[in-house]
Amino acid sequence: MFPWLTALIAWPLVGAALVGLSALGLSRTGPASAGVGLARPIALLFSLVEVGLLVGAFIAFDTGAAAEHQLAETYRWIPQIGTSYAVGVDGVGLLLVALSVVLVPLVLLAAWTEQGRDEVRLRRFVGLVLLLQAFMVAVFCARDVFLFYVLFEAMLIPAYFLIGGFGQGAGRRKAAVKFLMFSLGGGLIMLAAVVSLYFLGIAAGIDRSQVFLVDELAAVDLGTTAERLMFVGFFIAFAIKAPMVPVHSWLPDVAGNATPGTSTLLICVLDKVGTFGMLTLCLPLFPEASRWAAPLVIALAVISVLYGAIMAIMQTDLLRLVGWTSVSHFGFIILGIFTFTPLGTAGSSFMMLNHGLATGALFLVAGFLVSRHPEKSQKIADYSGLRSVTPVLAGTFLVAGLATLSLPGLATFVSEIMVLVGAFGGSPAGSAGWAVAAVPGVVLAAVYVLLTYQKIFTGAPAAGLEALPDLRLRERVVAAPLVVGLLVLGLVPGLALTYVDAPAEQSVALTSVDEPADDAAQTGSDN
Amino acid sequence: MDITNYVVLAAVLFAIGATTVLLRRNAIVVFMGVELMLNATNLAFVTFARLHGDLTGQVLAFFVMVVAAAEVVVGLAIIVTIFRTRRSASVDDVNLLKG
Amino acid sequence: MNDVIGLAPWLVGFPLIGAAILLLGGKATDRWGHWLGVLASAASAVIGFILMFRMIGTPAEERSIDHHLWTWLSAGGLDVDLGLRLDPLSLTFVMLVTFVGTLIHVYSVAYMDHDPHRRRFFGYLNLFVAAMLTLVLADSYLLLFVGWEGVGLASYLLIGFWDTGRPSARENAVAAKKAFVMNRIGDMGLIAAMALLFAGTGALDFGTTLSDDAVGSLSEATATAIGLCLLLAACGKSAQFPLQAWLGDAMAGPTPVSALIHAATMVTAGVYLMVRSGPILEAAPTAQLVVVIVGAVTLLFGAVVGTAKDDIKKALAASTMSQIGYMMLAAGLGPAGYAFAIFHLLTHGFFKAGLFLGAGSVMHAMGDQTDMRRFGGLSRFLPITWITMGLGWLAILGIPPFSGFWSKDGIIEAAFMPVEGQPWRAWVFGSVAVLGAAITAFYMTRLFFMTFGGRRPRWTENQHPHESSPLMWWPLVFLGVGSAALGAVLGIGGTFVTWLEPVVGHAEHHEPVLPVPVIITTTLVVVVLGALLAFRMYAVALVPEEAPRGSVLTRAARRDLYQDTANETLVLKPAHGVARLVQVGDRDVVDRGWSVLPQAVSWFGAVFRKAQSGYVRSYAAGMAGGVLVIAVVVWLVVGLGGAQ
Amino acid sequence: MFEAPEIDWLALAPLIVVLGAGVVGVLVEAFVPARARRMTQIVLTLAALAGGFAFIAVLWPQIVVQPVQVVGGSVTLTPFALGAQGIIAVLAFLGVLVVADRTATGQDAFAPTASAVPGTSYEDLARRSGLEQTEIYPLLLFAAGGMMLFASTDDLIVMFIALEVLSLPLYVLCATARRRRLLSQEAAAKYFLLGAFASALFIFGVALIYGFAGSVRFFGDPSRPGVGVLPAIQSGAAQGEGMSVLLVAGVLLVVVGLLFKVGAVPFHAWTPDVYTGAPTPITGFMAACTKVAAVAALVQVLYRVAIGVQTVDPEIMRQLQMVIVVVAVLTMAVGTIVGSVQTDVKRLLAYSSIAHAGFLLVGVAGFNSQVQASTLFYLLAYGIATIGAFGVVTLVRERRVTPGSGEHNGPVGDDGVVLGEATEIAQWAGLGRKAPWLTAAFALFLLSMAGIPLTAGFIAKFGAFTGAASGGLWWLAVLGVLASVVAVAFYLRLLVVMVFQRAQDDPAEPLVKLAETTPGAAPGEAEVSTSGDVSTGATAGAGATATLTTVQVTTAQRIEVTVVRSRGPAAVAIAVCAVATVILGVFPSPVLALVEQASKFVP
Repeated sequence: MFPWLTALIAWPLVGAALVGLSALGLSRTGPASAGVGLARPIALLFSLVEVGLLVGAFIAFDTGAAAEHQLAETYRWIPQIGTSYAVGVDGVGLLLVALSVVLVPLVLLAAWTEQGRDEVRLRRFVGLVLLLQAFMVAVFCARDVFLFYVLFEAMLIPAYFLIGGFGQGAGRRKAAVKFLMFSLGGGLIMLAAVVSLYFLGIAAGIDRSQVFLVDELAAVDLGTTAERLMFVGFFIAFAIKAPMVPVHSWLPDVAGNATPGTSTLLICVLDKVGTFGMLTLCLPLFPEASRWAAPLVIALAVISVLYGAIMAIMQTDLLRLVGWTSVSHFGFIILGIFTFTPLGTAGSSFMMLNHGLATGALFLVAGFLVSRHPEKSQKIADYSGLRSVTPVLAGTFLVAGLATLSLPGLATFVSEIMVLVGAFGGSPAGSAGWAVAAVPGVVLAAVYVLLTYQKIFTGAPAAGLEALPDLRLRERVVAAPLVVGLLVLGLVPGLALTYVDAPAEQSVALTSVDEPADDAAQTGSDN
Repeated sequence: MDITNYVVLAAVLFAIGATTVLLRRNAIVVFMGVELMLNATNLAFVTFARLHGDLTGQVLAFFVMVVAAAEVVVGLAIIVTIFRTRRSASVDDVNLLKG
Repeated sequence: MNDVIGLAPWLVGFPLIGAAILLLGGKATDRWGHWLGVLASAASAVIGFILMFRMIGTPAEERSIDHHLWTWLSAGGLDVDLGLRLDPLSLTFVMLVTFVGTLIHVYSVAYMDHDPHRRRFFGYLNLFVAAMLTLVLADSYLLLFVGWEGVGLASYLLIGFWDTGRPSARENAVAAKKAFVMNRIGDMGLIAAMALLFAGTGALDFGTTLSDDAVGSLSEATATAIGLCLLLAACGKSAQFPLQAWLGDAMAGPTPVSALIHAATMVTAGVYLMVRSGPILEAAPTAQLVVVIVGAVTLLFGAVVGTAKDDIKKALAASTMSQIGYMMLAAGLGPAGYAFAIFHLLTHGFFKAGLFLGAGSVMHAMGDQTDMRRFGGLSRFLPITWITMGLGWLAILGIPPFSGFWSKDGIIEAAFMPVEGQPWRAWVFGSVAVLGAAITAFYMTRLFFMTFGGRRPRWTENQHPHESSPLMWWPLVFLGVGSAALGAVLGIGGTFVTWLEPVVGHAEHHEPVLPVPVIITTTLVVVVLGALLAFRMYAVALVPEEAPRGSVLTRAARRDLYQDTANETLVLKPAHGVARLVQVGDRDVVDRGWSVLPQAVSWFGAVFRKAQSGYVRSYAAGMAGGVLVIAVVVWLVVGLGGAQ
Repeated sequence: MFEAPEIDWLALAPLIVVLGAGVVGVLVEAFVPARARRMTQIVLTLAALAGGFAFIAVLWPQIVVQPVQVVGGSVTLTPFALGAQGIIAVLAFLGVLVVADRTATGQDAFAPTASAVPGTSYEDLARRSGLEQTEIYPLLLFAAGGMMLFASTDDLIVMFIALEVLSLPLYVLCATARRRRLLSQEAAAKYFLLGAFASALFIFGVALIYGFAGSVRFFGDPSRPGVGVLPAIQSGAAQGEGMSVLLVAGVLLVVVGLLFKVGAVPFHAWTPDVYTGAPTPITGFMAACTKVAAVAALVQVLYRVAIGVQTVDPEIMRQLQMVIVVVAVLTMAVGTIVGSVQTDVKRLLAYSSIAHAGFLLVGVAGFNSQVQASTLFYLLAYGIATIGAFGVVTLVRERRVTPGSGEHNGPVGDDGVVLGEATEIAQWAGLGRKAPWLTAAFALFLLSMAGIPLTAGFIAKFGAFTGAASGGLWWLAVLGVLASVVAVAFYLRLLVVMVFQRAQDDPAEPLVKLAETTPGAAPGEAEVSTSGDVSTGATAGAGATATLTTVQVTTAQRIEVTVVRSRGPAAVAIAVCAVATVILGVFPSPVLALVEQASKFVP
């Protein structure tokens, strides 16, 4: 069988090597080397071929067994440490792989002119984007805890350079450092848990050379205390990534200072690793601990929902605002995961995809807007009345905004309602109450989206902005797939839900109290 | 005479040597303190050799002496170079590097 | 029926396609876009007629058809099909929406003639029609919610249609946002209701959730909770107390919008929701009571506000609110009220749309003036408008045989129906309904005579009022005829009530606490008294051009009984305070809290750095000290331990 | 009666080749003409290290199966020891490559005559006549040989000798910097004085152990059964309390001596000063290779002591472990926390080295043979990154430019005068623009040191934490994790400056530090020269810090930061280090397999 996943991982790496390494050879003062101007087309080509590979993977994937990890490949990698190169995706993983594959060409296209004519910057930028893509695809495929961890941390590096090196805000370096410190801080805490898993896995009798395989570890009962400690280790890392209140502080800074393209990749795809990790690592590996922690997690998730939305309303910087909305949305995703209902979990899985599309669209369109401002201002107050000046931009922004506020008919609505309705019937204590408490989030979402739209696009056009150009063809090409995707998935969510439903059922089954075991105990006592 | 006394003497000499290193400013004297520590060690070696009825300790003392001599060569060379540059042999003057 | 059921999706499809073409097509469609919009709406109307007539031809017990389109959402135990439910209730709405909608489309062609963005306007209108039809045709709460928010979106877009390029642009945009956000507050109710329903019945489609089994399985508390949540949703959408504040501001939109969305159709969606969810409400008497109370309060609220408004559209908006209060009241009365709620909804759709379009015609003639104190004596100049609005006026007053009489009287009678164990209800709500009718008569008469009557015009300079183009007055004529005749056609012999029976069930007939003729007579008397009073004040007496200061009540009513002030103080200010608190907390506690860590490291670094003094002797001392400390510790622990 | 001992010459071959080549190098100084001397020395040195490594490779299969004790244990070749030797040989080879590079400036990092007083005409003469100190190569060989021996002996007195053999050349090498001579000499003096002090502690510890056991070999001589430290402990000689104190105190002092070399707190104070003052290529060599030797020796001593003590009194064993743990924690804390406020690249790397000593000790504290082997991997990963990093530092230089002369537009080395290394972190701003490859390599080394996955450093750190955890020291692993967060922060700081900040002398944004700000001297030199004035008066003067005393910075001139081209060797070394860092990070399996074989301490 063709190794689709490995191909999906390796192909962008090839592209990154090709483009990125050539960028190192160029220095600004150096002579112009061959292939000037080709960096963007080549990268775009690579990312489009990657989309082709993705199609292949989708065809090879059996939706009938979406809960199983398919397209699997397992090779020994570092047997001394017990880690393998084990990849495989279930439906959720495949969708997230798809998200990372689909967004990259759009981001490349959106950033087409962003770096100006500086060939060095261009090559580095596209090289880093492709590198990040390879890591992101890989992390969603990883079926080995160690491999997952390695990728989890390694992808921070291209992300870090993308934030710090190419952002538009003055504070981008600080933001990059903040991002990396938060992420690494969480990651290293997770490392401690990974180390522990190594010993516990061996102690449980797993072959030492493959001790990190998720499938093996999931079958091990770690013991209550150890399991809880390790859950905490993993969860903190994921919560920082997700980002969840109160460890979200890095996100607004990043959103406000990175380029919109970077933010898109970072917040819409990379951060999904957090929730993806909760779903595919925390729950299967630490089911008991997940149940134990669920009430607190749910509470924090709902606080994130409201907190993020309120902060978004209070923002004066457009891109920061979009960042804050994500805090709110990630709250919903986590809420869905930790209320342990098939509906909520499936909704969360679906929402991971939708949030990527919707927030990605919002980031990119906001980026288009900012790029038009003579001073590249991100201050909402610097804009006004632009609907009459740039109607298409306004319309696209509004659609993206409506997707963000989960307007029914768009995919985001389906997932949000699934989460809320599912969470209401959640098994952890107080789920229903917290679910109800999260509902005002939808009102706050309407406020932050429409308030922003009102300030930027309505009223009299601001001085100096009366002649801004409307969306160009390239920019429309960027926005169109996202909008269409949101619409189609909103009307026919089944296209995606077939991939997430079975995994959701399965992960809920994992965390439900083991009834078969109880039965066995009873029959045992009867005997 | 109890053989322990030699050990104690060695320890005392060692301590004096160490104190010299800590308290004196002149680099040469500091270095002499180190030499004193080495010689205290020699005394200990010889004492223990006697105690164990084993010649190894006495041989070891020779090794230490040779090493001490080698240290003197290198050490004095460095100290003298510094003295020629700075016209001072005080270890407290040599503190450009800190922090 | 089955041979034409395949047309049903096109009810939504045509306007949706129309909207898509108009909104995505860009300037290329500017020239003919408005006609495309009309065509799309008309096509829907034609399909509506076909389905309607076929439905009439089918036996009563087969009049509820669920038309499955595709599996919409199937995950985690929730299966929702994307399907349409065709039954007398939904088809009634279809007819209202498509027929009135098409008339308004036609009207708008002329009304928006000078607007450079007419195409976009028609795009939004088509979008609205599609969304509204989705709302009423949905066979599940989830799909209903799609339409529910869809109409909200269309409403948002249309209220804020003039959100740039006018002095009032920003206010229009704010009004649009206000409408959407307040609707969203209501939507929370719908979301919560769905969560409760799913938890209680495991489904969201009408077929399952409203079945006797499902409703029977709900505890009364759950049913009450669901009912109240649905009521919250209905309050938001239908501008019922306490979520009524957006409707007046929504008049910022072009007048056809006010007619279609904020009078005839969208705002009545709450009533539809209540009637549709009848089985659940019936299982929750408390919720029903609250519905009635909300209806009654809004009824009076709107009526009182309507008496003081000088802006013709705002007066009509207040009237709408009040009339929907009637419907809501009826919807809370159980099967006895449902049919009349919908009946009134239908007749109201016609006469209020006619009134609004008439108002639009007046504004058109008066250069977009909306202040009635600047009108007067217009009957000569706008005869068609005058007559059609007059028909609407008589209809809303409930003068027999105009259509309002048939529906409103039914509601008033229903309000006087005794409720077991709660004898006070019939008297209280009956009286409120009658009182409301009197006030309605007063403010509608005031509106009518301030506009058309009066001994001298109070126009501003350079006004040359003229009748509008046929494109505008033909729809008025249609609506005027409807206002006059629809009630009688459907009301005599209970045709309409029978038609709806398959959906709302047959109502046990109770005798009202007063004999029916007494009720009718009383109502008519107070209506005539109210109208006469208004006639005396505004037709006979001179109307000042500047509003007199008025009584306390007048001033309060002018300011919508201080609804915005109340919202401001009770909700917005505290909310803003909380938001500020969160913001400051995030900056000064959370963010600063995290930045303490690196600062602490730096501080310790600076302190420890001093130890690296550059003095060899201090380094040596450090080493010696280290040795000593270790030695002492080891001696204390090991040495003493070893001595034992 | 005197029996000629049987000697396994093959087992000694690596040592003999390296040390023998050192002796030959001395002869080369005497007999080979000056012109050819440098080349001869370089070839000889590299060949010796390569040869030594070749012998190690040949020995490996045999030693893995059967460890060898040569001359009764004076050289004890366990797989662990041989592994350490191999790593030292490899790192020394790379280090020498950096040392040998004269760069595009045509000058190596060493003073023509280190003994000349800075600023004198004699020194100037030596510089003009193109004198070179080729003695550094034999010195490097002796140091490397000493390190190899240091790591592979069971005999404490041999260890002491090896300690001196490796240290004395380093003391001298530290003093030989071409520029910033005062700092170089100061570094040498401090290193020497403190090193001698530590040696004295070490040897006194040896004496005490000898007093306890009557032997200075742990396992003892196979020909004299029963004599040795371990036999002494086990045979119950430890019953008398006095004897026990001797053992404990002796081991303690020996360990302290080793910890000094490792650079562990509180015996670390020399590290930042010496690393900063020494010629940068030497710093790289010293930081990498000495650490390997010292840690390898420490691990073996501790492990052997543990074997003995554990059977007698596990409680003492636990105390010993606690000492290491406390030192490890302190070392990590000081290394990372103080490192985070440094402003000089070399000094920052020095504190990084301290921090890494801490992480190494975290692994060592696990006292588990399996995991000690992973310490070897750590040392390799750390050493590669360190040599590479210091190699990069040698190439980042200050250059004096006279505006208006049109010079500064030309390529490096043709005009403007290249001065010493630009080690202020702020000066590294914009390096990513000036030298992308070099910056990429340096970033890679930093990431490896920070322990970011897909670099060697991560696998290493994972091993260290696993080591601590396997010894039951979970909390130590967690502390290690916390420390690495802080460590990451300071590597990151450097990375930010290099990659993201715009250079101060970037033509696009001329934020030039003009010389007016510090009249008469360029910023890079100002601090040093004024300090020099304080201590030495007019004789030394501003020129004391550089050999280029004839070139004065006038007010119209300014200092730019430039990257000089390598003449090859350093570039090769950096490239090899970079590639190895990645390969060891992505495919560490083969090396880990070797390291696992090396998990054997008992002869």
